[in-house]
Amino acid sequence: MTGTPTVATAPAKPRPRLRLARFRDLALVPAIVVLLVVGAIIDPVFLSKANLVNVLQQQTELSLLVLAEAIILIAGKFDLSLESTIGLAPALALGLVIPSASHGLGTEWPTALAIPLCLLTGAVIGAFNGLLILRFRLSAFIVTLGMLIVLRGLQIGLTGGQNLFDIPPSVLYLGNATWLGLPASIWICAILFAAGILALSFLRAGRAVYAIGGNVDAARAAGIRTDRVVWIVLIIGGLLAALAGLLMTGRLGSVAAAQGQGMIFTVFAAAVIGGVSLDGGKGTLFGALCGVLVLGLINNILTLGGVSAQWIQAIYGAIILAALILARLTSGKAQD
Amino acid sequence: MTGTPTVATAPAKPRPRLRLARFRDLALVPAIVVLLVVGAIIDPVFLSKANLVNVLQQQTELSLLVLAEAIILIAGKFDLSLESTIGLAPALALGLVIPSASHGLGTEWPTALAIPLCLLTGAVIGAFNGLLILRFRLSAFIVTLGMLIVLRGLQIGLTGGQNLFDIPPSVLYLGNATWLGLPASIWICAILFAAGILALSFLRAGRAVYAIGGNVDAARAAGIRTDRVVWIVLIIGGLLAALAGLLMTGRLGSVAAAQGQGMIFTVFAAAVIGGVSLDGGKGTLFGALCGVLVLGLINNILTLGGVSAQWIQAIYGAIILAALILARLTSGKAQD
Amino acid sequence: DSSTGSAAGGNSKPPIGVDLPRADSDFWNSYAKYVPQFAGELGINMMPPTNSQNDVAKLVANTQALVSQGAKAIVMAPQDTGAIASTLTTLESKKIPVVTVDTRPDKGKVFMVVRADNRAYGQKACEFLGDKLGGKGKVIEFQGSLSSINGRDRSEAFADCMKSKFPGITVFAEPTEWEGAKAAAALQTRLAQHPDIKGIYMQAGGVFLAPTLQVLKSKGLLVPPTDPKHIFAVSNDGIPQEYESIRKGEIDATVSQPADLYAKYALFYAKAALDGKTFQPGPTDHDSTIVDVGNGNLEDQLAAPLVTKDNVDDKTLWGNQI
Amino acid sequence: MTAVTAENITKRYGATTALDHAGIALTTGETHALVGRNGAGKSTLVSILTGLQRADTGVVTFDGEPAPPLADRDGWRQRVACVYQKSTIIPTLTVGENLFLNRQQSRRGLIDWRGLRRRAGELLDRYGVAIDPATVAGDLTVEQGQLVEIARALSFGARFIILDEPTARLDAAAIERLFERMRDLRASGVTFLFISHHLQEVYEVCQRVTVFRDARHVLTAPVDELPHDDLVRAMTGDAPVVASAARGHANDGPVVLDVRGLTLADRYEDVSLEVRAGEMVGLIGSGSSGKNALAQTIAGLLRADGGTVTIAGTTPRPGSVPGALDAGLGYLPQDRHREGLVPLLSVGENATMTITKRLGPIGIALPARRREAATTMIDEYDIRTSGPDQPVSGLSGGNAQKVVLARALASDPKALVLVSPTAGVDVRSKQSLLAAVAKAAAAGTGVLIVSDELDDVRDCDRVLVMFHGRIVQAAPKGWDDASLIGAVEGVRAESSHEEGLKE
Ligand SMILES: Nc1ncnc2c1ncn2[C@@H]1O[C@H](COP(=O)(O)OP(=O)(O)OP(=O)(O)O)[C@@H](O)[C@H]1O
Ligand SMILES: Nc1ncnc2c1ncn2[C@@H]1O[C@H](COP(=O)(O)OP(=O)(O)OP(=O)(O)O)[C@@H](O)[C@H]1O
Ligand SMILES: [Mg+2]
Ligand SMILES: [Mg+2]
Repeated sequence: MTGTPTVATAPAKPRPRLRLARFRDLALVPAIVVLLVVGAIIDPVFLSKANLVNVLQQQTELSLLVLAEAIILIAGKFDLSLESTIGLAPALALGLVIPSASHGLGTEWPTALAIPLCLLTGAVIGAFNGLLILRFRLSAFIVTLGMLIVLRGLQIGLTGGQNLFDIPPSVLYLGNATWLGLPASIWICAILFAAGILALSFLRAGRAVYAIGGNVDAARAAGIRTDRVVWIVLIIGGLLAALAGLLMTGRLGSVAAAQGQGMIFTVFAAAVIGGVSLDGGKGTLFGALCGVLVLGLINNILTLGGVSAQWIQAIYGAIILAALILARLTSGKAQD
Repeated sequence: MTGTPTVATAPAKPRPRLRLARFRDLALVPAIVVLLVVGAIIDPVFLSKANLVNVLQQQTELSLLVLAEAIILIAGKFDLSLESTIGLAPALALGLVIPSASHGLGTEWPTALAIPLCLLTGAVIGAFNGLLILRFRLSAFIVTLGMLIVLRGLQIGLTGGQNLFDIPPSVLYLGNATWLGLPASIWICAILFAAGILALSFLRAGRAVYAIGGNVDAARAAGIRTDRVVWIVLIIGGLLAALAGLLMTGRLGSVAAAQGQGMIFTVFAAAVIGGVSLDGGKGTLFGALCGVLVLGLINNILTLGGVSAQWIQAIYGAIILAALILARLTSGKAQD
Repeated sequence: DSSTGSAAGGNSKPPIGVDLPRADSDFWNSYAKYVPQFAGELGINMMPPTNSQNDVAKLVANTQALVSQGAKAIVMAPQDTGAIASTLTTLESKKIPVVTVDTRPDKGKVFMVVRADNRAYGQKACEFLGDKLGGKGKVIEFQGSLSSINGRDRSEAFADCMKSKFPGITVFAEPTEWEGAKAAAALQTRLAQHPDIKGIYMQAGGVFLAPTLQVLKSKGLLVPPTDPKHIFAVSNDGIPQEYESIRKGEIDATVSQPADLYAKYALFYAKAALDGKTFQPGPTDHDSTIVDVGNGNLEDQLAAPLVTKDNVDDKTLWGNQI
Repeated sequence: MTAVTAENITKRYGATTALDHAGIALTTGETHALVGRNGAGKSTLVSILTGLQRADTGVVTFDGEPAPPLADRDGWRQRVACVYQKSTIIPTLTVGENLFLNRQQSRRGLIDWRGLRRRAGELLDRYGVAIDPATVAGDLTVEQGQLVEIARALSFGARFIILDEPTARLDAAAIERLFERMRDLRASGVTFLFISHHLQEVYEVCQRVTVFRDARHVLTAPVDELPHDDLVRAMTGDAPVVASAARGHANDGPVVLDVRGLTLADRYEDVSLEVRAGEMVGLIGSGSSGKNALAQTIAGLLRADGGTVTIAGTTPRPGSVPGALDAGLGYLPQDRHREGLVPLLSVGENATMTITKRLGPIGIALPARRREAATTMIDEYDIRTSGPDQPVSGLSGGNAQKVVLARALASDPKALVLVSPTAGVDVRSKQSLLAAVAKAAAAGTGVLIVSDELDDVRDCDRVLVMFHGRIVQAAPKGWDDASLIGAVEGVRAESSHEEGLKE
């Protein structure tokens, strides 16, 4: 009862709406709880720290792609080529630094350049996508579909289809190190998601992303440099995919010629289950993160439960489809 | 600015617009001619009847998927699951008729049922997609993405991942027969495309598809039963994919567990190169057919030209991307 | 005969077409390197090879293109064995002999199948692990894709052998679709669930080796065979990286799939077919056996040696030659 | 004698009650007006009367018989034709096909395209619409599209026609032609339901008027018995505000908006104008006169081919919206839905979109400060909303327009450009919007109001007239309507061109 009536402001506007919006963010939390319970019933090992850390670590690369895709989707665009960037960026960077004998390109640049080169490659891919989408006014779906094929082809061309094995320790580090008892990659994802959530909520540029996705003409008329923001978002997307590629390379100890292949479907499923709309302007990064966790837990439970190899894909697909339908029913709005 | 200020009336628009629209349909014809010339220069074999028939025959299944996808896109929807239907529909139908020894399901229904069962499966898949999209108001992209995974999983589950190769001759017939000196599958595609072009141009139901894709509310106000039309379009899509599956089964002599995998990217590329818009309401089936031919010719020329295996995918992707950009530049309108 | 044939390179010898199955695996890339080398040695007029990128539809298209360009014999390695039945029928009707490498067609006539016995791979891996584990304990197996015949053969043989010879061993068979990331995730999960896993069978070293080593390293399990914590690992392929790991004691064995012999004998039989030679079941002059596999098809089952620390430095292994 | 009745209609959208036991009854052969403030439920009633939506309760009858079932679209279309508020033209199809959508003439099952084009041509001729039926509808101007819709609605031969705000985007001549047609049809016994926010139109063509307020029926009366002020009172529930903010005559302030020799090919040519601090200038013109393109150029949305725009002494980089805003421009775009609002974002966020720099340091926009700024605006402009966190998509048209205006004024602009500020806004909101603008002018902002409605520019010190891309007349305060309308329509354009311009 500290009600000290000071300056009379607007008739006390209540805040429940905001709360509701926040609740919608939490829509997947019950699903995660249910999965935790189901997992614990199926196998007590499930709730062990080691297993849960494994689940998180296995989802780190996916979660970075989902982070990238979610921001791009919120800005009202599309990027399918992320799944090729995650392979090409580390492959190209390594090719430039490792010796020819290990399937390098023969340049043998200093090893210290590998990580910067990888990130640079991601950024350049994002910028090139942006160029085609924004300058030529091409559909983002189509541009990035074409890039998906080209980049995968480039990787095969550059490496001759070889897996790259001879990875310098500096490149392996991020995917392997342990910081404060947890894998470094988990920390990195957590920090990047936290930064993303804060940026999209509290930065002018972050709110501009929502405005552009919601109505690009209105955003332009309100003085937002829409093309520049979208371009930056696409570049960040490429950067995050390259970083995911680094983590994956470190975790798996090599760059597979098919690294990332087929991942983009899962990326979209996670983002959409997490409440990000394909129409732009809607959804949160926290929701997208929940989507990633849900998929990771389902995968882990199916493995622990020892589902037959023959049916695992059908069951996994059916669970995803059911989750999508539930996400639709709980959000209560038509999706198209 | 005619400078004769009389009473302002709407400026009479002349008729060249219509002609232009018709020309736009033919936009890819020059590209096809160029490809024919390039092919003839690279290898004289290229222009032989045998080679050209091969090119056409190899594109038949793709062209049926593109036919299906183009109609669905014109209606303003999306179907990614076609690439799984092309495998599951024949696999399920054959599983029901062939003996367990040949990896059948053990039902051993009469062989004559195989083709009807295959087409029925396709139609049921289309209808189920329609149910989720229209009744639950889910995004078509998301529903069919989920279905893509589920259907592929079902096929692996039902067949245990085996290729089915003990195919009854009735099922092999369509993919193998020769009618009037040309493979039957080419005739079938030609007839279906002709029927589709006529239906979309001269039938009320066909025009309704354009109207729905252009502005669904307006179409509904005009008395078009939009949901029913979209549903039928999705069912036809499933049917065509199942038929494509039959042709592929006949041509290749078996049902591969991965039949169709990865095709959907090519389907979209062909449709979009052919001028079909992802936003609905725009594009023609003739254009889509040209898109298929362009891709088929490029593939054939790259093979005949002996492009190195290492780089073929990158080159193919780059050509597709270039074609998409050219399609954008010649149509002169922004795509998104 | 077809007058459209434009024989490659103006060579008077009948041209032989080769289709490579994929460009994204170390094993097949080595194969691709050996093919032109042996073509030179055998004096064969080889056309520029096509590549079907692991897609049977492309394989069919490539075959048709090779035929229109005048190929008189064809070497192919269909990764998807059911789907070439019609193609084989067509080629047979055109009297073009076919040699398939690595896989045996489910249906259709070929001149010769050049292949190592994939069932034997699974068998050898099983026996090695069974011995090392003394017939009891837990083993994890990274299966290839269920839709690949080689993956299936290895899985079935491994499972049959374990069941009949080492019933005391529990096998966790993990579906991976040949994806390293899936294998790593499955290994992590299983190790958390069953810390007493003592054996690993990887069906393809090219994709599974590095992820497996990474996971073992992060769990502190990458220790020499003398250490009781050591997990016995058998791989499959015979690429140089596997030999490196065997030398370091990180893994214990691999089955060398003979990329060089695949290339050599595929071309050898293609040439023989054009020369009108025929073959009978029985032992050959190169340490292998030709067997009749039904349908009137013959299969030359090349030796696929198990490589362990003892013979890892053998210079004749293809993995030691590149 | 009753042609159409709707009784006791209730319709809810989630928490919103769009119609609450409302009803209407039309006599055969009358033209009946339906008026009410934004969000009163007019368009909802239209969708129920045309069978597009099912009412939660209530019945609709035509000529005493119950309405056909919802699935029987043809049954509905024989009874009622409608020009909806939202365009129902399909942009990707030709005009001819739009006219005969889903009832294309066919011969032996196939559509007879030549016949269809011919009939479409005849139909357009009959209603005096000079458009080639082969034109793709997406290439039509807004007004041409609306004419096509009207022609199509009339072509069904239904005896009951609904027009939902048909005049909102037509120019005066086109409106006059439309009314002429309506009178002719009424003479032949057709019944009209006419919806408009222009009350003088109600008096011009209607016999009776029904007023809705807050989803309920308020009254139905013959227009002769209901003076203008009483009608406004019925709509708003209280007395109309007449007085506008007192404003001194300001002709001596510094020039805050200076447009010199601006040219953009095919849109406008060699346009020059000045607006001084505290001055209100009107710029009117009919559809396609180029006024809109001019406003967009000033705002930086378009880049001119030649000429300069100077705002409060600085010349921002051409084609840069942020540049124009930084120089001190406030801009209210023409179409609030298309260019004004981001529907999913909150009222607060939409209202502060141009002033995010003030909401926190180093690129941060603090939610608390945003809410505070938005709450101030909500109070100042009397925006009806549940609070700054409500999504702007939940506001009615007039309130949504106030949000856009509040945003344009939020940055305390030196110069303010408003385009069609009152389009589709009800009479009461119109007054408060214009009052807010006048207040800003009184505080020293130079205002340029770009519109095709004379009512919008009544308070202006000067009015410029644009025709075919040029400014053809400048009228000081005290102009007479007739001569301005004449200039807008291009009559006397030649003679007034030179003498009219002030600068
Ligand atoms: N599809 C819908 N979903 C939710 N609410 C709606 C929908 N359509 C209309 N409404 C709400 O119903 C109420 C009545 O809207 P309606 O369109 O009938 O008003 P109107 O009188 O036509 O207003 P205007 O003069 O602005 O056209 C408004 O509060 C509106 O926000
Ligand atoms: N995007 C565009 N591209 C080319 N020409 C256009 C475009 N938009 C409008 N026009 C044409 O430019 C001229 C001026 O249009 P503008 O929109 O400025 O006029 P307006 O007076 O605002 O008309 P309206 O009231 O119909 O919007 C017209 O002839 C119009 O048809
Ligand atoms: Mg309305
Ligand atoms: Mg205008």
